[in-house]
Amino acid sequence: MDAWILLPVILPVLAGVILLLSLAFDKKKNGGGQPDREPGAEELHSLHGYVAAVLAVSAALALAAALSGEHSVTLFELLKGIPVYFHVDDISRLFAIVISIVWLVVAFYSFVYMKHEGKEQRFYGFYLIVYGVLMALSFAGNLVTMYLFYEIMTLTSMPLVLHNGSREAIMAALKYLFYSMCGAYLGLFGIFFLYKYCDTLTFTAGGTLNPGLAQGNVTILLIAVFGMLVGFGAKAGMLPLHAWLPAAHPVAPSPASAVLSGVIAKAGVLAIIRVVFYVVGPDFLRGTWVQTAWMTLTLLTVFMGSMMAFREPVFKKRLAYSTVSQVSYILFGLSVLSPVGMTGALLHVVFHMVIKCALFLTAGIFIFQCGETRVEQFRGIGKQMPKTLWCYTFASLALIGIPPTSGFVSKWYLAQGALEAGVGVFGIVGPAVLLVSALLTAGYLLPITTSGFFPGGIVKHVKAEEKQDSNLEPSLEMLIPLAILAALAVLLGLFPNPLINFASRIAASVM
Amino acid sequence: MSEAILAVVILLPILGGVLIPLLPFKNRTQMMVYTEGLVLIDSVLAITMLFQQPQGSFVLFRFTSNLTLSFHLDGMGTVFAAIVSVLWPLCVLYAFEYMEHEKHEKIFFMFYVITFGVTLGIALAEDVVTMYCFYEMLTLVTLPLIMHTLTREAVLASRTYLYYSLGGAAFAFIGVIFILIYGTTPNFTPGGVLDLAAVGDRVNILLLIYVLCFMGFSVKAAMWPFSSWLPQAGVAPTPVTALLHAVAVVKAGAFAVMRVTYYSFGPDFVRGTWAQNVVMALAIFTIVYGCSRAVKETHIKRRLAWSTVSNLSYILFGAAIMTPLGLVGALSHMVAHAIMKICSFLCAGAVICKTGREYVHQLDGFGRKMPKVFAAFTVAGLALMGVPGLCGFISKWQLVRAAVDSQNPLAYAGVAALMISALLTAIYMLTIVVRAFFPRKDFDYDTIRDVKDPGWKMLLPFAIFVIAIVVIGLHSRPLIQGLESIAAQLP
Amino acid sequence: MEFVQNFPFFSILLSLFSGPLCSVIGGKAARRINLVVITVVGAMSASVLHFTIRSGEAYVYLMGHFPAPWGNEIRVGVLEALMALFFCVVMFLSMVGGSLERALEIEAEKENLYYVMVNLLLSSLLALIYTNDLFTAYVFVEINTISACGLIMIRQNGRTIEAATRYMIMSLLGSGLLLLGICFLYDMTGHLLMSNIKEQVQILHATGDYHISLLVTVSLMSVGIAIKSALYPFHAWLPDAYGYSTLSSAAILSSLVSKGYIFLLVKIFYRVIGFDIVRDSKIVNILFAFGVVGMIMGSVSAIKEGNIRRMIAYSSVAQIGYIYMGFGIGTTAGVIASLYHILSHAATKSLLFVAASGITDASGESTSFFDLTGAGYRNKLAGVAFTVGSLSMVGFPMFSGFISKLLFAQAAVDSAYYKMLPALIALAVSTILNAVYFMKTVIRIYTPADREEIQRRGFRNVTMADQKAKSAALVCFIILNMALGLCSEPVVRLLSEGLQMFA
Amino acid sequence: MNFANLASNYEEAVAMLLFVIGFSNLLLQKNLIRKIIGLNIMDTAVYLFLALKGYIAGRKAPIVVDGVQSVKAYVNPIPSGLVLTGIVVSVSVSALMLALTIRLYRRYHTLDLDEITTRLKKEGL
Repeated sequence: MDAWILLPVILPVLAGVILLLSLAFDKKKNGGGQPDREPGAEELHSLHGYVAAVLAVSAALALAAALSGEHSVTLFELLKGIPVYFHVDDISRLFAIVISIVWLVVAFYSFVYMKHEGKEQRFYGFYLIVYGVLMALSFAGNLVTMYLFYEIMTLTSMPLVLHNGSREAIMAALKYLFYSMCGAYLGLFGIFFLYKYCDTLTFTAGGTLNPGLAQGNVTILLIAVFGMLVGFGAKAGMLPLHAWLPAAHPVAPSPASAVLSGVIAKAGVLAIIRVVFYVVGPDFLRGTWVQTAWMTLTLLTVFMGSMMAFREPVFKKRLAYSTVSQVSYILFGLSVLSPVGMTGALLHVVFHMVIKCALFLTAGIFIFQCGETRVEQFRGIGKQMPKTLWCYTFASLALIGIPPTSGFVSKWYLAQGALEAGVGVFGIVGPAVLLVSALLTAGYLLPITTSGFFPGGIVKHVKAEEKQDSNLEPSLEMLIPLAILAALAVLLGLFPNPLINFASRIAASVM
Repeated sequence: MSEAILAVVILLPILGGVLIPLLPFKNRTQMMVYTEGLVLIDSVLAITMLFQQPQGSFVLFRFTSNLTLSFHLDGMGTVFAAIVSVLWPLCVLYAFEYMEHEKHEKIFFMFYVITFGVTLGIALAEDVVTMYCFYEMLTLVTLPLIMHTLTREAVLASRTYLYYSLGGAAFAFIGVIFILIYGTTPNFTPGGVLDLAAVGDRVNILLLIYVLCFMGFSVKAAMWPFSSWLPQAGVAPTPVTALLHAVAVVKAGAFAVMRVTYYSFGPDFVRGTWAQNVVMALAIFTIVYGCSRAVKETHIKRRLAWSTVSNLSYILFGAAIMTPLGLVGALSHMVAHAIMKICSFLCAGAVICKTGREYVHQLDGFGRKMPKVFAAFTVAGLALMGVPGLCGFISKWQLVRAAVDSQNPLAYAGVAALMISALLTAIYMLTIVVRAFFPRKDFDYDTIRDVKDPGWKMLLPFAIFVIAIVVIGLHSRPLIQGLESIAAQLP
Repeated sequence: MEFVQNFPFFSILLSLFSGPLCSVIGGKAARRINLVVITVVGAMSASVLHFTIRSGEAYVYLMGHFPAPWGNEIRVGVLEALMALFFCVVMFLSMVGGSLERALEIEAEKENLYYVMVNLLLSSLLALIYTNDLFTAYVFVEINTISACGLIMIRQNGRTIEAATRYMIMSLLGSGLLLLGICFLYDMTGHLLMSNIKEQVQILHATGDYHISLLVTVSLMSVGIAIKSALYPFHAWLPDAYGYSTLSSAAILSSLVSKGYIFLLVKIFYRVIGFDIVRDSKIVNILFAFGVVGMIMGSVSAIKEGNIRRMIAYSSVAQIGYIYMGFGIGTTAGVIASLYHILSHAATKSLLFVAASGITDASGESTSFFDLTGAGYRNKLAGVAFTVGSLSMVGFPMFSGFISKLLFAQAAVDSAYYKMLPALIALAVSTILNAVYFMKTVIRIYTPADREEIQRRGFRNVTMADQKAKSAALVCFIILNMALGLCSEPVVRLLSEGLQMFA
Repeated sequence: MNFANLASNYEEAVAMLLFVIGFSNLLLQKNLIRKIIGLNIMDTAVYLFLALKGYIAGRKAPIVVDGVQSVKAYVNPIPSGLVLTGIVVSVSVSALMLALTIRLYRRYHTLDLDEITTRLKKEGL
């Protein structure tokens, strides 16, 4: 029995539910008084210990599940012929590993950070649950199972967005919810048709579309698949359903933004990979209007995201637009439907996850330490927190794609994939857009570094004056996770070969 | 003689209900015991009967030699009868707590119990005339329930309800006549009874009549453009809105539509004609229309009522697909929606009854104070949205499977409409949930200090419904197989 | 010749002579005599009905000893006897139900005159039902008109006199046309006895002579009777006449008088002209069109009406429309439906009038719609009766209206395309409109009124003990109505047998 | 239309003309008395028509004074009987109408029915 691979799913979900329930019972004990009383330091410590322990164990289990070969579990039949089915394959492996690492790192960071947001117990409850759901999503072995956890992920990650309870936060959370739902339902629309025209909805490398059945129904199938691309693209911030990202990220607590941007947006990518390469099959799409439209959308998103980020003065919003743009790099890599492109896309999944988390953590530190959110307020910040800014700079360089950082590797593959794929004019336009966007990326990320280190005058920070201390460097608990991520962003670019091999193996298996 | 039980389960609540205001009850408890006992006995009888499946039919009364009131149990009837006999005792239980502070309780329970019998009558009707008679009767016995509070809005609402229902029945009546004349038998027969030789060149007329009949019966199922009575009828006490306007009455409309479509006119006769396109287009439009209105509405019960409008059209859409799979979809949504909607209505009712708050924006922070109610509401809401693992997804899946299978472009549009509707459902349900569980940060809980969960009479139904939602959602196989066996009888 | 065969003749004579008798005796005695006469006539009609059912054929009764074609004849079949019986029952109940109002609204010294009119009306109705002579029919039509006029104006206020005048004028227009038609027929055929005319008309039709004249004649007679029976748009006199006369009058007028004319029309169609010829003459299509329009417009007018009595009166316009629509369908099924509707409508409309008066009794005699609020609680029986009547009008199963709707619809389905759809849709729309105004009233009377308002206006509760006669009448009407609704089959069978015998 | 026929039957034509005159008077006149006159004209026209139908040129009235002659010697007596009956009817109807008119006039001092109706509506009865 391989049922144990579900442990990394069940354990955090259960642990999270227990946290939330105990919250409710705690209320009852207080006799319905102020429900959100501040927990004491001791309580916080035990909470952190609990979360850390659960996450560590689950992450270990997840890694074990991911690294110990092929597993599959069939739970029960949800619909006729469609069980809730889990299967660990290479894609699952890739996502599970990276997600686990990032999740764990961000969790440590948040222990400190969340002090200033409050309501930790609720936050960690949902944080744990979402982790479990993400593991389930990575391990899902058929389309319906994946859809199931995709929906649950949306629902359970929403409280992370509205955490601080301000009006904007709630509105942003609802926006996030409805965009995701809209996308999910577009996806579901497609699932219905795939169910009819595919041999099975179980993920099979290269697709399961039955050409005999599909004969004569190509139009509706293409519409359905396009719907799925747009729909699941919503999570990945692809046009036209991208608008939730810039709304949701600035209001969420920084650890939440980090994982939303770094991880949850990738869930959309995962879903698209599953649909295109494991159910429909790339051959069905190649050369159709769907591919053209898809590529156009991704390129537009890449460019538009960068432009918007370039113009955006609020730091976290700028990062959010950056995510919009960067995730569409990945989607573009997928949309060219060539092995090299896909390799690039998978690499970029990993790299962007790491880098974007690092960037958001930096943003969190800025907010946490200085309470500043706008870019122009960061002038001279390098004097107060040089280590943080260095980490930021490395991550930025990686995102821009300056060799030898990780971003360069993935973008190289992406561009190469586009050129090789034989997609006509897109083979030229694609890399060009990527290049322009990279320049824009540099344009919106690097000024923070330059003005941070060289403000051109003495800038006093209000917070620093309050503290009577010119050193605003955060505590090690926050700095170390950031440093780890920044280091990974660079190191993965220096030693990319195992990852490249792994990614190209996946790409080869589906095409 | 075992067929006599068909009439017994129908007449028992009708007669027993009439007795409620006449019997000399010493106190409320006695009345409660009598009423609940009556309903419980009848529903136990009904369910026993459903398991026994009596094969014959029972003639209660003959209007004329070929016009009879007769009953017969078949697959579709079983489904509907099972829904109502399970839900009724629970809702009566809930009503006891809800109606505590209302006047004219006895009259209320009289009609409430009578309606049970009449609804069973619709479910068990053997022929189209019997169904029509009970359908009309249903209008009449539910009217006092809507009027119950006797406020101006209640009277206006009941009037609207009456006009719409009787009007719909008037058009449905035309269809009934045609079935009587052009059918080989008035009895419901899988696959239809039309005598195509007798129809001759009147096919188009007959299709027109089918459309009229469909629209007539779907007035009760609140199809656009006849949907506005349903939200208005929300002024009734919640046990009525929950049971009648989410299940019994409106499902009776949908049930009647399915009966005439699959058992009288016959799906083969209508499939692929303009008539199918017309009714399907109407259903599809209503799906989206109902949801949009629900999103705009801020009164909780009216919002749920608009949601019902939309969901009933899911059923009608399933019926309009006119394939056996469509019937499966429609029936499964009938079952699923019954549970989900009644659960959400009962939650809304608990809020209204216990706190007097009726608008969505007044619900801030209620999730903390009425955790059980809102947990149930959340589950129901998620099920309505069609989150996998809950029953709403199962029925939606069946519907869409039928639509995709039918290869009708309009049905594809219907699938899209279902998805839009699901999104809108998410909007109107989750905004309530989010508000209740995650109020603004500066929200002062002292303003809702007195809010708390209701007593066991209300909570027991919630628990049962939530369990049902999840169980059906996770283990739908037996249900779907049962429904498929019903559909398999269609030729 | 059995003794019972004399009964139709006796019943006409009895009611005819009891009229003058009433004029010389006191009010109370007159009332008793009137009730006795109606009862006796009813009993005689019942035995005649029994006889004709048993014998299975119609018989001809000679008045005096001149045989056809010279003498005056009575022709009796199942249909005639059934109608006579039914009319007696409805009239009896209406008289009983309205006794209270009569005592209040009729000047005491004129009360006996009222019974003169009622007796004469009964005799003229009976004569219209039984006679086989066209000119006799005309004479009794006029007697009917005059006595109906008396019934309207017996309650002395401006409205009733005005209504009576209008009624007279319209009736005279109608009977003028009818008379002209009869003269034409006489001119063409040389006969006045229906059976003889029919023979001649058949011959004329076969040879094709006098085609236009025949058409004109049939039109004249149809239009004449249509005017008299208040077919839309000739209904202007009706709401006032029914709305303001005393209760018994309204009930009798609405349920019987116009039905007498309609029965005469059936007679003319079947016995004088021959239904085939009528159908071929397309005159039915015109009746059909007017009937359908009447069904809708009558109800529309009723919806706009704020006075409950006038509302019920307008509803009659719609129901007359139903009946003409049934004729207009031009099939035997349609005519049977119409005949059934004559019965059903008679039972229902008088029920409604009596119930409405019961309701207004509990609302300070106000007929205004808004004063009726909550009246169903103040007078329970009347409330229930009104509800029953309304449901019957709306065509609710179990009540008589359902069966007539069913029969109309079935008849319509079997007819030609261009009639089927208008008829069916008109039926449905009219049902909805009926629902609108009748159920609106039902809801209104069951909406509780302001307690203070009730006290201020001095509305009182009315129990069954207060109004024994009316309550009894209401109960009987309800039973009659439900009997027609539940056991319709024997009645329909009698009607169709009767119609076969009739021609 | 065969006008020759019309000319040869000019008596009937006149009767019809009279009928129409009477009918339209009854229908259209506002004044009640004029209406009644119209009614009488209408009835008279019918009697004229009936009498015409009964009359056969060159024959005698069927009054037997010198023993029964051949049936062919007399005119048809039935229309005359009908005319008599009709006159009775129309007299009684006219009487009733006049009585009603008097009543109305006493109450409202006008003979215009429409005006009476308007006044009734004002009274709010």
